[in-house]
Amino acid sequence: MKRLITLITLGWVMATGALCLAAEEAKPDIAPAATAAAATAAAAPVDPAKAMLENTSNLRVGLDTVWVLVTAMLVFWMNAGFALVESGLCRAKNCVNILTKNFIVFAASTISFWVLGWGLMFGDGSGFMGQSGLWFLGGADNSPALGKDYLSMNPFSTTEYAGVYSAINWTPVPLWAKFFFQLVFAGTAATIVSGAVAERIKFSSFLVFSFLLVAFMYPITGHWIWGGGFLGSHNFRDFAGSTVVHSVGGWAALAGVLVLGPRLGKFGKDGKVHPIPGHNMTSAALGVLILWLGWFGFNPGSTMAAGNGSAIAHILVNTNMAAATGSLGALIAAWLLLKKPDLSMILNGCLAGLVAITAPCAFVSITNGAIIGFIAGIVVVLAVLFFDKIRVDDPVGALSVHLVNGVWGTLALGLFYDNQIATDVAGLATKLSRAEQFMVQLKGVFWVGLYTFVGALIIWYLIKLAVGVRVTPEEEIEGLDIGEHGNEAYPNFQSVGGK
Amino acid sequence: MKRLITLITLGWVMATGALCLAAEEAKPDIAPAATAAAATAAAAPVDPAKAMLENTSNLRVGLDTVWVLVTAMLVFWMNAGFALVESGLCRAKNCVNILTKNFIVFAASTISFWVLGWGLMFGDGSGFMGQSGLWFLGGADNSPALGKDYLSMNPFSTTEYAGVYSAINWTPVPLWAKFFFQLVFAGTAATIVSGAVAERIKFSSFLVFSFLLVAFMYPITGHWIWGGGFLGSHNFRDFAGSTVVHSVGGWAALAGVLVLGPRLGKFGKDGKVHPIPGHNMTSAALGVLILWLGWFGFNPGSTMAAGNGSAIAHILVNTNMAAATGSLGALIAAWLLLKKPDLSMILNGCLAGLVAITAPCAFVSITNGAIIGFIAGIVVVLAVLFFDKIRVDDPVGALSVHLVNGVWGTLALGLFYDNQIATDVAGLATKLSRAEQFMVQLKGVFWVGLYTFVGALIIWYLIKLAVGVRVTPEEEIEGLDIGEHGNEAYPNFQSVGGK
Amino acid sequence: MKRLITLITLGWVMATGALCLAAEEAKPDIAPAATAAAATAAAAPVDPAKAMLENTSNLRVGLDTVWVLVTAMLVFWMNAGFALVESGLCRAKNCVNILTKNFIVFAASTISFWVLGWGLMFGDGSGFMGQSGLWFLGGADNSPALGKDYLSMNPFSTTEYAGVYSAINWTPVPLWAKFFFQLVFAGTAATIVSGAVAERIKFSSFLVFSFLLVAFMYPITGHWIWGGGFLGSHNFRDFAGSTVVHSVGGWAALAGVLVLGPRLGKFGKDGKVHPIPGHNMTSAALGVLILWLGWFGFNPGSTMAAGNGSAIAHILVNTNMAAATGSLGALIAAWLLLKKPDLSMILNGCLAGLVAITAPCAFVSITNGAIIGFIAGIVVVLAVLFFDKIRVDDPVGALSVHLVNGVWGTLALGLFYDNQIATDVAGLATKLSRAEQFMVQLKGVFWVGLYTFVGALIIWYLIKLAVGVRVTPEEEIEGLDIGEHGNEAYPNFQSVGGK
Amino acid sequence: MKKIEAIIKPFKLEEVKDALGDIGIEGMTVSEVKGFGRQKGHTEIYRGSEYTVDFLPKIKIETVVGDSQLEAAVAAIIKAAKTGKIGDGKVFIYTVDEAIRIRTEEKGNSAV
Amino acid sequence: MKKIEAIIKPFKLEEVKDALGDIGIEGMTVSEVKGFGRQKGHTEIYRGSEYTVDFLPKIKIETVVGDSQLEAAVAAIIKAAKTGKIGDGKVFIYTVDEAIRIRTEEKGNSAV
Amino acid sequence: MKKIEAIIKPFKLEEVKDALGDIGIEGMTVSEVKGFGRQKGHTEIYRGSEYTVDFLPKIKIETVVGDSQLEAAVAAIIKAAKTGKIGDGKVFIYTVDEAIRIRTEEKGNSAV
Ligand SMILES: Nc1ncnc2c1ncn2[C@@H]1O[C@H](COP(=O)(O)OP(=O)(O)O)[C@@H](O)[C@H]1O
Ligand SMILES: Nc1ncnc2c1ncn2[C@@H]1O[C@H](COP(=O)(O)OP(=O)(O)O)[C@@H](O)[C@H]1O
Ligand SMILES: Nc1ncnc2c1ncn2[C@@H]1O[C@H](COP(=O)(O)OP(=O)(O)O)[C@@H](O)[C@H]1O
Repeated sequence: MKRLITLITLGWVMATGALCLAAEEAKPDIAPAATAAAATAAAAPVDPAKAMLENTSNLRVGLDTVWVLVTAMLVFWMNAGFALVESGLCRAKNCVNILTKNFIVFAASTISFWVLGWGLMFGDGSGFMGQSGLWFLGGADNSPALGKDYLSMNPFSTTEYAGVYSAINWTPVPLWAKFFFQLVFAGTAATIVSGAVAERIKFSSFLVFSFLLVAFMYPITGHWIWGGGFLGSHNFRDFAGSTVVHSVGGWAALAGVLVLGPRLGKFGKDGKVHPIPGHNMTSAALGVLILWLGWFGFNPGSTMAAGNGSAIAHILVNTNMAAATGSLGALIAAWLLLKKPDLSMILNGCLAGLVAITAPCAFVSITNGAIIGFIAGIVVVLAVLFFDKIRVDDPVGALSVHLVNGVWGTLALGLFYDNQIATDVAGLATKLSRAEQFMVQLKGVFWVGLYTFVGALIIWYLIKLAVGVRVTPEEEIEGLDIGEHGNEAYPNFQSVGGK
Repeated sequence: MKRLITLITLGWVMATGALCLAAEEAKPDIAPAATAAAATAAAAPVDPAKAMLENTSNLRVGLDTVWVLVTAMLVFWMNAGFALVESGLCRAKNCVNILTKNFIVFAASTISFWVLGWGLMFGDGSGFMGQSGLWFLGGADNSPALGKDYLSMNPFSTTEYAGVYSAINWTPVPLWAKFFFQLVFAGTAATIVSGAVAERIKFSSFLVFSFLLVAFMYPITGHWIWGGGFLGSHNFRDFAGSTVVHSVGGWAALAGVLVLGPRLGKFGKDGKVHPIPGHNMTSAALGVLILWLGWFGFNPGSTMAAGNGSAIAHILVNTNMAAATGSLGALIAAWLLLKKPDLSMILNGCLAGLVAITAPCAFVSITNGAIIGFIAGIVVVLAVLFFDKIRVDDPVGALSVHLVNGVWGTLALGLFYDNQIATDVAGLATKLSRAEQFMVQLKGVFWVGLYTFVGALIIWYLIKLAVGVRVTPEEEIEGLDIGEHGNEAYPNFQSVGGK
Repeated sequence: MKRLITLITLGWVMATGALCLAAEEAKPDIAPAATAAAATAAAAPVDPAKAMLENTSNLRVGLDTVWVLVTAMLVFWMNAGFALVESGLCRAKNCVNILTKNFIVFAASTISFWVLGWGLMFGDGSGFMGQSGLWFLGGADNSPALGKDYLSMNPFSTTEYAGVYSAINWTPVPLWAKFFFQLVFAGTAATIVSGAVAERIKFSSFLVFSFLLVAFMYPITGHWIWGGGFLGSHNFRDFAGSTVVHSVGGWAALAGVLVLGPRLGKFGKDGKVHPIPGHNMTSAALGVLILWLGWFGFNPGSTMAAGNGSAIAHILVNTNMAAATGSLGALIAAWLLLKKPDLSMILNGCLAGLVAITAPCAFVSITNGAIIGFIAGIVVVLAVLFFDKIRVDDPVGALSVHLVNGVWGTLALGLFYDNQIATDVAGLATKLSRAEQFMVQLKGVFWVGLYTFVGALIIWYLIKLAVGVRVTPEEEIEGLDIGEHGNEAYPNFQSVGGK
Repeated sequence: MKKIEAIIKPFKLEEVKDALGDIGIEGMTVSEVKGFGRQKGHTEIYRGSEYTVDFLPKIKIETVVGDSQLEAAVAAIIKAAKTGKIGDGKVFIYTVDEAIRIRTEEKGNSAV
Repeated sequence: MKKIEAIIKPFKLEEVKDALGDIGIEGMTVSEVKGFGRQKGHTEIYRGSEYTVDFLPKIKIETVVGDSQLEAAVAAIIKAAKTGKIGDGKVFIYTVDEAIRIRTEEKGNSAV
Repeated sequence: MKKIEAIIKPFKLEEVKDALGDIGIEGMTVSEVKGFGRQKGHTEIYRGSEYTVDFLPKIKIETVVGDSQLEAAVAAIIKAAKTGKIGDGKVFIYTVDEAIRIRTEEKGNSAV
């Protein structure tokens, strides 16, 4: 044996030597190929001024693309946050199921938003939905060229936008960057549903619903607001998606929860609420910290350009402020109302603040951002108690966080609207008074809520009729991990209780 | 039932169709509003050269702001790292408590640094503390304009700084970007305390201390060094905060630990040390990897500008090098002294290297950075043994990491000071010899340590007198999770031992 | 006691007051030193046009460096992903050991790649290996200056590259930025091995192997492809390392697995496979989400410049698409073949898609990227079954993911090669037909595989002869955590089964 | 005195505890066990290989009672724990020689 | 031979073990159990709803001893485990028919 | 009826279970316990301080059998569990007064 090894070793060393020499001689006379990541033309243009302009334009677009991609990555990272929060706040026996749902939902969203969602949302069309370039981003588009009204976004550019995705022709980045940024938002809406319906939904039914949500429902209401549709064009404002993303996810979740009913054992016959503690508060806390970080992509990234830095800095500070005051608001509310500072409430409070500031972050002052977050933190505690009271079972508080505070944030934009900040930071001033803006926001909340809730209810019912939405009681008691996936999350640990 | 559903479905589909047509006709004649994130003036300026300059200046500021915000996000992310390291190295029964403390401490820091901390630290004032623009960043400030001496930081800018935060007028980013970057540093100092006092401190007392630390103590010593105060102006150097952040947190923690006393059962009557193993090494290891990543924001971000890339690259490589050699140093020390390569020691070694390189990263060569880290890795192992010996109970090694190596790093800046690197990378050359620089560093370490330790001791005692700092022995035995929060971290798992 | 405190407090407050006054008077007459992070010359250059050009060049380099460093950080972050995936898919009793291995391996890689690896890989030399500037990056180098053929990467620069690392003179970033980016790649290759050899390898032997892998083996094959060696110069293409990183890690792992043999109890005498479930699916899922995020650095960052944003956006979308279709491919394959959608297979599917798209991401269309990923997702499921069948025990699926799909991705580049995309996105067109390109790729796969597999086999055998590679059966049964490190990962939880 | 040892389905614990409380038995000790019997375990899949988990989670309740309470206690347990499906569990009865309350050192019936 | 089964407070385990060791008893088996008795559980709150955790963590020590050691062992356990506060636990004694050491197949007193 | 209580090494569980199955015993209850005996625990190190983990993980198997099966069952357990190394464990035998199958309320031998 040892001899064999010695022989092989010798052979290898000799081969190495030989190769070394051979390569020396056959030294490649062509230069190693270049990774010309910059698509700057290799041939020098004739006019140096024009060339300089183009080179600087590339720099501008490069910077804005870096910003958009990095913030999109942060939003992508929120998938990890949702997976941890939702699995942490559920029981160990359903942990694999929730992780799998949250994992696969983004994969599925990627496909459905690519195939159709993007087109419905951003394709030129009616006030109701996109109609051009529907499939696979197949329409004409010369991004990063800018629309006529937005040339100041890249003052070095000399081309003008021509294409079918004109609702998003205000950001000076390439089409694929726009796509990816919007995709991670679409994925977020789908993830929200996962937590509310957890611990009892069939894996396959959830998958089908998520696919449809991202392919049809989310893009249509999204079109109304961000895609050139009737809400956005009538002064409805939602900077980063309190309504477009969060309350849409929340309405879809509410419909699902109603169709599913509560988990076994959650509500006693006597009307008593039996809390079902989450199995892993380390997961939950880490998850919320991930989401807090991810929101620094969600809101500041929604500028979709780095600009001169002042808008993104303002938005980021507003985001952080609301997260902080939301956490403190929930801490205080929980301490006063429930006697002890319950961690899961503080975590929900943080998320509530973040959801609430998402719409108004570019329209209100920092002080008002702090107030909006603080109120959100209190509201979320009350909402959790309220949903328990009306026997709507939402294991992770998704409705209280995303639906209730998605609505609150959208309305808060009206209540605290500041036309100067709307001009400087958002670049989307409406010139309305606060009362007027509030009314516009209210209408938008109403239409989006009605459409999404009813639509989702229909889809859930159809799925229920076709294949069923809920696992059997036996499977629910044993846990979905074994029933749906044949796995256990923590096979080396002794679990407690039969729950 | 089915009929009802059919009806609703039909209604929804028809409404969808109708809306579709209606929207088609009422096609908005106003263009969708623009997100002019860039606050670039919409009206074209008259002078094209000046316009070009301004546009390029916006680009410069935009890039620097992106760098500052992204690195600040990384530092924010360190909150997750600290939460995991500290909870992982404590027992399961105190896990919710530690997570809650580490979570809420950043929320509280956000408020206290916004309300007062920033002003005390960066407001113009005496060599001792800031006095102008104290509250809510309310002072005059025309950032991103630069101070007269720092125009080269943005050669395209034509405005000069005017305002009351002139100590930080060298970075070409907007005020809110400066604030956020400094805030995440302040939050770090407070988080350090959390680990050392873990498993026995009252939640409310910790909260009060943290608030005061970030509102008063941290900003004052911070002012001495970074805010135009007497240490910085007398050649004391601390690039990213070995002293400003880490040893300040460490001194405050030491005071707390002394006031609190050791955990029950940590030291036997016979003088024997009873180790209390941490409950989750997965948490601890992930936490340190998060911190390692976060430090790539901490140190390279402290340039607060991307410049031409060479300074940030140098600093980042130095940071990584010290983390690597710190880990290896502790590995070797533990293997030799303790017979086996204890993971928790390696993790502490990594952090020790990072803390130690924080001050000198922009003043020393890469090779010296590697040496500084390696020594830190050995020092931290000895320090852990030492604190155990003198019966100072620090569950997570916060003193050994942040205090001892914060001091070591600050002194190492002097020992390995390189004037050329100080000029090129830090832009903060002192022209002193290594011996002289070392003496200056020593003095700074002394004043900051004295002030913070005595101040913290007083605050801890006052809190002790007022409301008490330590939970009851019964609560300590049962665990703070139930006592302070009424929660359990892992209710689905069977726990072991009565500890 | 109280009196003492009162006295100290008074003293401290008075001292504070006195310091305040004193500092007021002694107000520093020198301005606070500047952090001139930008190394822009302080003295104004004479020629304003040249100055403008230089300033803009700094901006270009600054942006590209920010991109390279941020993406490198994301790749660094993959260390956390690998640590979690690998420990999560192993048993609790070996968790500390795996975490320690994955942690220390990057520290060791940092040193070995700095000392020698970089020089062997990128130093000018033969087609076989680098020969100049071997040690400690000690060779001449005036980066960020660009090689003659790559001036368009920074059209504002006026200097030309001169130095010994000319294989990497196409990216306009400083040398330390290049080093750090390449270092994190080298570290990845070493980490891959860790998972395959888990639960039975001696800690010290693994450490030695990793050090040698990163110091010698990885850089040499890396040189062949990226360092100016004989494969790259003969049209072999591998954009971000399906071969350079992943299959090299995979071949090294395969050799290790063969030398080690399977874990005790994995294969029954009757030929039956006894699955050994991983202890923590939360870890595993979080780990893969981290890796997915990290890959947004791995592939798009391999441009090593932000350019005008279009290449990085294309590559990023391709990366995400393959991850999504890989996940879905494995989901479908597992559901059909194994009856249930096993989470660990879906996770492997995602990684398989990512590994497979790594080589071709800049050479194929988005649609083809989706196809490549989907196939990878199916392939990985079959590969896992195959390795079990031939009784090769790979606890975490590292061979199926990195080796098999590293090869698949490299070949897929040929099968789906698109010359237009190769020109626009990669800037590395070969003008070959798909069949020709496929043959070139095949040859490259062969040489790299042969060299690395034989070399690794030799090193493993030599280590085996010298100190042994496998722990004792007793230690394997009790767990490596106690045997190798004297630690337990989760001492507060009751573990199940004697496994 | 007798010790009653009941192996039951985990989700029946609350009901059994309440049933015992109703007849005045307020002391018991409970542990998590794994049972093997007629009720078969389930199959799990991991990375393509099936394996059987033979042992099912059960709860073991131990309560020491005076001879006079024995019959009532056993009846209460059986009533509360029965679902009629396989795997409901067993009750075993043992003789206890002595019982002592640590706190007071009381012995015999008054200790339980 | 007798089996002594002691339910004690978890943090007393070390002391009881040492007390048994002192009188020469070096074999025992320990398990984690949950106890229900006069000592009441505590209330936890989760997301606004209170719930009672009835079962408290206890340790069960089982040791089989020769008849001659019985008294000393029981006394040692009681002494070490007593705090005087409610919840201190119980000691139960059973008769063992036979004991066998697996390794040597020794039986009876020499097996324990 | 007798209860056999066997304390064994954890990795022997499968073999013992199979051995009992081979002689027709298909009911048993298993729990995770910690054992203390002649086999010594190991030393762990944490942050520089050594400490001994005295208690070793063991498995407790309880099976109640008819008197006629007792001998065969004990022999089967001993055969399967023996490694000959210290720490192999113990078998204890107790008398069971009564056994009841909850599902059917069958009693005695037919219940086990
Ligand atoms: N002979 C036995 N000795 C000890 N425990 C037993 C015995 N037989 C059954 N058990 C326990 O009772 C549980 C239920 O028994 P099983 O045979 O599955 O159902 P059933 O009693 O309804 O026929 C088993 O899981 C096991 O824990
Ligand atoms: N009748 C019983 N049978 C079995 N275990 C009992 C019984 N009574 C008490 N125990 C156990 O003893 C523990 C202590 O009993 P408890 O009534 O709380 O305190 P005390 O014995 O001091 O009055 C309980 O938690 C339970 O585990
Ligand atoms: N007297 C006893 N009572 C109860 N359990 C015992 C007794 N003696 C030993 N055991 C159990 O048996 C296990 C093995 O005993 P040990 O003395 O280590 O080995 P061996 O029986 O081979 O001499 C112990 O870990 C313990 O769980």
